[in-house]
Amino acid sequence: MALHISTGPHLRSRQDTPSLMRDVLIALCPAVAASLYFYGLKALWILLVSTACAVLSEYVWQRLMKKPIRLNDFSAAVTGLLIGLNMPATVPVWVPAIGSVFAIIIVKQLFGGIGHNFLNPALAARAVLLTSWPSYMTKALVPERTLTFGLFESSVDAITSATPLVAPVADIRNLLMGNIAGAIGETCKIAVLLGLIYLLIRGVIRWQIPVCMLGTVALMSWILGKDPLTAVLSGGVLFGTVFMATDYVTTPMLKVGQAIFGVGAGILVVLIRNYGNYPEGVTYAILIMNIVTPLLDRSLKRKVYGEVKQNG
Amino acid sequence: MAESNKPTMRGVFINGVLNENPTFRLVLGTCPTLAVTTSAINGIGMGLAATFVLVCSNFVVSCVRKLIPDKARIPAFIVIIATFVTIVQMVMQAFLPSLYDALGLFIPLIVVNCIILARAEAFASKNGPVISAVDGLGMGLGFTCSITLIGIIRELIGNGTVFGISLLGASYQPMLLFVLAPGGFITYGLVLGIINAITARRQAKAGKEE
Amino acid sequence: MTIQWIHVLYALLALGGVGAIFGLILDIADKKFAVEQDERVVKVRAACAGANCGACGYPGCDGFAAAVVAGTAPVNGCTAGGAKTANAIAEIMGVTAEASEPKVARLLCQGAHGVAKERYHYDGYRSCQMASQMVGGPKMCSYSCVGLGDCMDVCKFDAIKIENGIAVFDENKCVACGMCEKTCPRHAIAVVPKDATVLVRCQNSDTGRVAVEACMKACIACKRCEKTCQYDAIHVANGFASIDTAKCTRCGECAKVCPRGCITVIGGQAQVVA
Amino acid sequence: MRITDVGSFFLFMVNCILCNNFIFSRFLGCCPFLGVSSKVQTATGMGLAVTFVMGIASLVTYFVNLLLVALGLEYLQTIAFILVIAALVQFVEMFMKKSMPSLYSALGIYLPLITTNCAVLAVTIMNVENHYNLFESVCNGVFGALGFMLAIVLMAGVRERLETSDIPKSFKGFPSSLITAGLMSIAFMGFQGLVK
Amino acid sequence: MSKTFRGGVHPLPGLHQGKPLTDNKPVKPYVSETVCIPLNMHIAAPPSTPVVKKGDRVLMGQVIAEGVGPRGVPVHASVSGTVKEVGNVQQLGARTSPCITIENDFQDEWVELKGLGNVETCDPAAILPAIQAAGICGMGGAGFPTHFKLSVPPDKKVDTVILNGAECETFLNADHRLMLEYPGKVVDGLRAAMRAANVETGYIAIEDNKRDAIAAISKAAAGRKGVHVVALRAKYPQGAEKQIIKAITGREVPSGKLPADAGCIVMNVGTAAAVADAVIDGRPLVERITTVTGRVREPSNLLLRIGTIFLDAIGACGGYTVEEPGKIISGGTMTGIAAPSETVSVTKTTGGIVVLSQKEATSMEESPCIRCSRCVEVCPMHLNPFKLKNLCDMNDLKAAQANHIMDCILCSSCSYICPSRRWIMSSIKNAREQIIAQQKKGV
Repeated sequence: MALHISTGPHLRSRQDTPSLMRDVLIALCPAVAASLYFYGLKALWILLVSTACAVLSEYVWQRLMKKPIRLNDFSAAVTGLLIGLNMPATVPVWVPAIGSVFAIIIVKQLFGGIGHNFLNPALAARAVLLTSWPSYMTKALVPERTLTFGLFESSVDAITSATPLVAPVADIRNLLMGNIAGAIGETCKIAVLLGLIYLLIRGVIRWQIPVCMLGTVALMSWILGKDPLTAVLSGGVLFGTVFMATDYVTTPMLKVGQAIFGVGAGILVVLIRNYGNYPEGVTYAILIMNIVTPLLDRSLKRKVYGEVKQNG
Repeated sequence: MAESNKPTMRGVFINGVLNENPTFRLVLGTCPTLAVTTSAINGIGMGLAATFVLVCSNFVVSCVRKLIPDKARIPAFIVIIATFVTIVQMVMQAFLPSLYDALGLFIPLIVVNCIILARAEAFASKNGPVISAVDGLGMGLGFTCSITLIGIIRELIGNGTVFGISLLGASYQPMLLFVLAPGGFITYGLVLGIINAITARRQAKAGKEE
Repeated sequence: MTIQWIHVLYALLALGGVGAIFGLILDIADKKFAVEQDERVVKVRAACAGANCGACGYPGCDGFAAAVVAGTAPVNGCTAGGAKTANAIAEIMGVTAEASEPKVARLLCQGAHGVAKERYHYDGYRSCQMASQMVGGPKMCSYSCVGLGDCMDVCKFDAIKIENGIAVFDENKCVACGMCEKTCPRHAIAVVPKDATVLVRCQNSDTGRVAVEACMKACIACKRCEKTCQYDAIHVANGFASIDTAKCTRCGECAKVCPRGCITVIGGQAQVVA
Repeated sequence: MRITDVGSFFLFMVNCILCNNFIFSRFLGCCPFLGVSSKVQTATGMGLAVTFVMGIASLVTYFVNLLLVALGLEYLQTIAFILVIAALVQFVEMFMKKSMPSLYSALGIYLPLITTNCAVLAVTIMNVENHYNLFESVCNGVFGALGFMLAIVLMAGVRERLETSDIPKSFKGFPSSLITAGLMSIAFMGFQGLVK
Repeated sequence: MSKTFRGGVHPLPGLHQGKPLTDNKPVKPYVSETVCIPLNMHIAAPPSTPVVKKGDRVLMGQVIAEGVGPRGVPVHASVSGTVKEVGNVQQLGARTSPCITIENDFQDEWVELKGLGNVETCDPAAILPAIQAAGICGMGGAGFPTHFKLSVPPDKKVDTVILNGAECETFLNADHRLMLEYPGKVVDGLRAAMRAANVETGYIAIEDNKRDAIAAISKAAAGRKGVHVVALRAKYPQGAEKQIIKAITGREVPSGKLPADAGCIVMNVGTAAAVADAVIDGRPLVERITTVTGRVREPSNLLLRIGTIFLDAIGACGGYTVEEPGKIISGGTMTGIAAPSETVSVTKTTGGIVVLSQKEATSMEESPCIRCSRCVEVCPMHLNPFKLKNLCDMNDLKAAQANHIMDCILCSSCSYICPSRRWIMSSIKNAREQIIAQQKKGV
């Protein structure tokens, strides 16, 4: 009989990387469901292709590089699904496919795979697609169907094509329900909020980044004379905040750093939205804060228990 | 190293193009490599301009190498290089105005291209004029080939064309990113990485055969 | 087109002026701040193997180069580079290298899986250092190779692999830098002359009874080798035999008589059956 | 773009530092950007040294250019500027060593690298091409250099973090740095259009 | 309002319901046929030297090994019987330990004992020698000689004694049951310690998930001078010395210093009970309460003689419920030491024996760090465990020291919480051992 020996801890917490990623996938389910409801087969096709491409490129790379195959941590699937959900419904499927491959190979695996990428792969891919094929990426489609519950009255007019923010949708109810034009996954705010609540309850993410970021966006918009609630609910702010800005790998380790990250991203979102070339600033705001993250991690220090001031 | 043994013309030339390729091996002159490679033609233009300066400056530096005092070496080299750069600038402006406009600021910046000063320092100031010129030619052509390669890749992906000729058909949707700034960095990085991988594999094979 | 000579004159004057100012500044700078840069440091640095392996004991090749020029490091200190580098550095420094015989690292243990008995199944952080500190180590013999690859991790030359629970060395890749020797928590690795082909591959100090129980190829200090050796080259001390390479003639007789198969002959001059 | 009042000064600054970043959108100064960006500390030193030199170079070349124009010798621009910059760097190094030894030990060691930093020559030529006045020239130099510093420090932060990463062997070093820079410049594209 | 510190994990409810297995099981005594008593159960002093030889008949409580030096503590026979063997046995240390094996004659014949009587009235100067003579060392796990802990150097000002009844480790209930069943002894022990160290304030700190123990101790402590009972939040590592001091007094032990530098002495409740026995009756430490739990048929809290073989203790609990045990841990699952075989002994510091199945015992492979920052959140010392782990893996010991690696208390919270299953604590421990070795070499 050979007993096992190791140092402590002999039993570990139940949360492991695959379970965390699985939770993110579960949190994305409402958004996926909403996208399927609004855009039907088109959305299904986009999501399938983007996820499959991401998983496949991860597998092929790890095979070629003779690295351990880590598909079972679901991280590639999360990236792929996020890319898909960030596409407008009109996009040809090869666009998310290229995005997925770029995200996995260039943004993630070239830097050593999971945990080593310094940019959020899904966002970097979105930015690449946005610069490469702007016409496809900004042509948003109003949902085929509208979502109304008894107490909400739909008042949506058919808008053929518009960028998410330019669209004259002001109605908060329609913003919440997703009866507006935009990327397939990010329009239905209720679905995204459900995901946020799930992630917070499961302890997958901490509140610092979402709260700071949304708060800053609201505050900054208010200062600039815009309606804060509309600012938060329109475009991809909510989706980006919940699923991209909370990515562990590319955000600061300390809670203070996370708060700074949130505030910084919030400011950038509003600046880019209102002054920049792009109608939506979430992608770039988070990417820029991703770049600042290493410096934040480096410069922020906690007081260590019992730390003694060195004299001389 | 070439300069420790007696250098041969052929050896020096090959050395510049392949073994010590300035772009892919020494990773010198990155700025023009990144900036002007949005199209293949720009790459060639830049490369040839640099080659011209390299050959001439190497030749002249080698000729006057015994006249220049050690302390004034580098400033003297810079003056020589800058002179030829100005000549190139003027010639281009006169005969190839469109290319001149495309390359813009980067023509005068050939002066501070590390390759040229490095070759003047490392080779021309220690060798005869003819072989120095050959070294300049090798290095310059190595540089030209490399940046043309990067130019071809970026132009093909980012615009669907090579030397302005459409290759991928009208239905190709060009990936704009590659002709923009990020594309330059990424293409250069990828090509460099792939070349490293190929060289490593070759060396491993050669090692096994030994 | 006529040449406007006045412009040429201006050009000459301007360039000459700038050149003059420049030369003046340089001259002052040179006189006031003579930069003491020893070119030899650069040259020595270029001659090193360049792996930054730290085997020389200095912080990287730069540190070594500086130390060589300062005279605190020997010219043949770059073990990774071998004789070629030593000669090159010696040439720069103007001294001839002391000849160093080619060496290689060898594992003085044969306790692979199935040979050495397992004490427990180690399941934790992959580190020999750690495992060897934990209740006597994963193998019954507390002198054996732990087999978790600390040596493999420090080897800059990719010369060590862990196979079947013990370290296996690639003689061709090994440059005898000795990092593995320093790292091994069990001191089971030795850097020995390449031609020392007859080796006692066990260093256990346990009593014969304990050793036999722990490992099939453990030295039990029976002294048969000592009695067989005609050259007085092998002796038993601290519970195991060791060979004096200076006296050893590599005849392999000791390996033939060893009842435990713990003396090996590299190159197979005398085939040893375990 | 010109500086006419405080507002335009601010926009000018944002434009130089973020929108038209020397590294990420103009590819100027890439050699030191790739070479001296492995540690945040050295990157900061390099950035400060470049800022210093670029500010002074903009100032001095403005007057040199006036002289050249007066003499009708615009074609000597490149030669004259590079000589001035080289002399300036030498002089600054010398001056710093003598009068500010502590600053020298922090920044001085980077000075020799700056002569071949094409950003310095480029900024002086840009000043002339854009017909900047003295104040604009100096601002262009200083803010452009601050943009360079921002880029190199951010890059160094990322590279320090990547030090422990399991990057494929053939991509270690320059290739991964270049791709890092590429990804960073993607993010910096977000700043485009902030100043119109 | 329960007091606590910043950081820490909550492995208590999540971890396979470890505590409920035994928290309501009364302590039952068990005596085995042979005991194998290691002579190095304490730290900070060399192993005690045997004073008996093979074949000797020893009485219960008789000194069988004398302590070495001023910190040394003696070892007593925990059964009466015949000495079978004096020699080295592989226990939980890196090397074999000197041990004395005694065959029990089940007479439980005690040597003559002489106590000091009442803890409140006895001569305070006599308390420390009595504690030393009883062979008491910290029973919480470290095994630091108690008499030495209580002898405060004159240059340090100690004003508080804290009895640690937090028992934050998983699975273990030994201290919990002790406080429930022998609250008087615990309070007496605290008073004895306070008087010995000349301290006015004493706390008994208990986690708020042991309400019954808090009630029992509060009742026993009522009317005793300077004794306070404090409820602490149930959280790991609430029972770590530095964290308990921070939670109760708000003070921090300066880096690299001892609790005494923060004016505190921290003692385990089990130690206090042993102190009470030693002072009142002069009874040496020969038995302790140990929780035997996990994959055993009847998880129980046993009163075991020091030196009981694990196998016997597990047998007393009806044996394994699994065909082959995967891991046998001396202590809880956070910081306990895995035993190489079933034949190691219960020592003065063994608070529990936890048996894990093969499946539970097999560790998952390390996967890359995803920078989830959980380790940073939970670190009770407010370190950057992920960074330390990176530095240790790169073998950059200097940088690790600059990042306070020496302040780590090796509580394993980081490794426990790590979703990538990285061996954070292990690599930190490993690097620290190398640093200590280097420092020794340097000196």
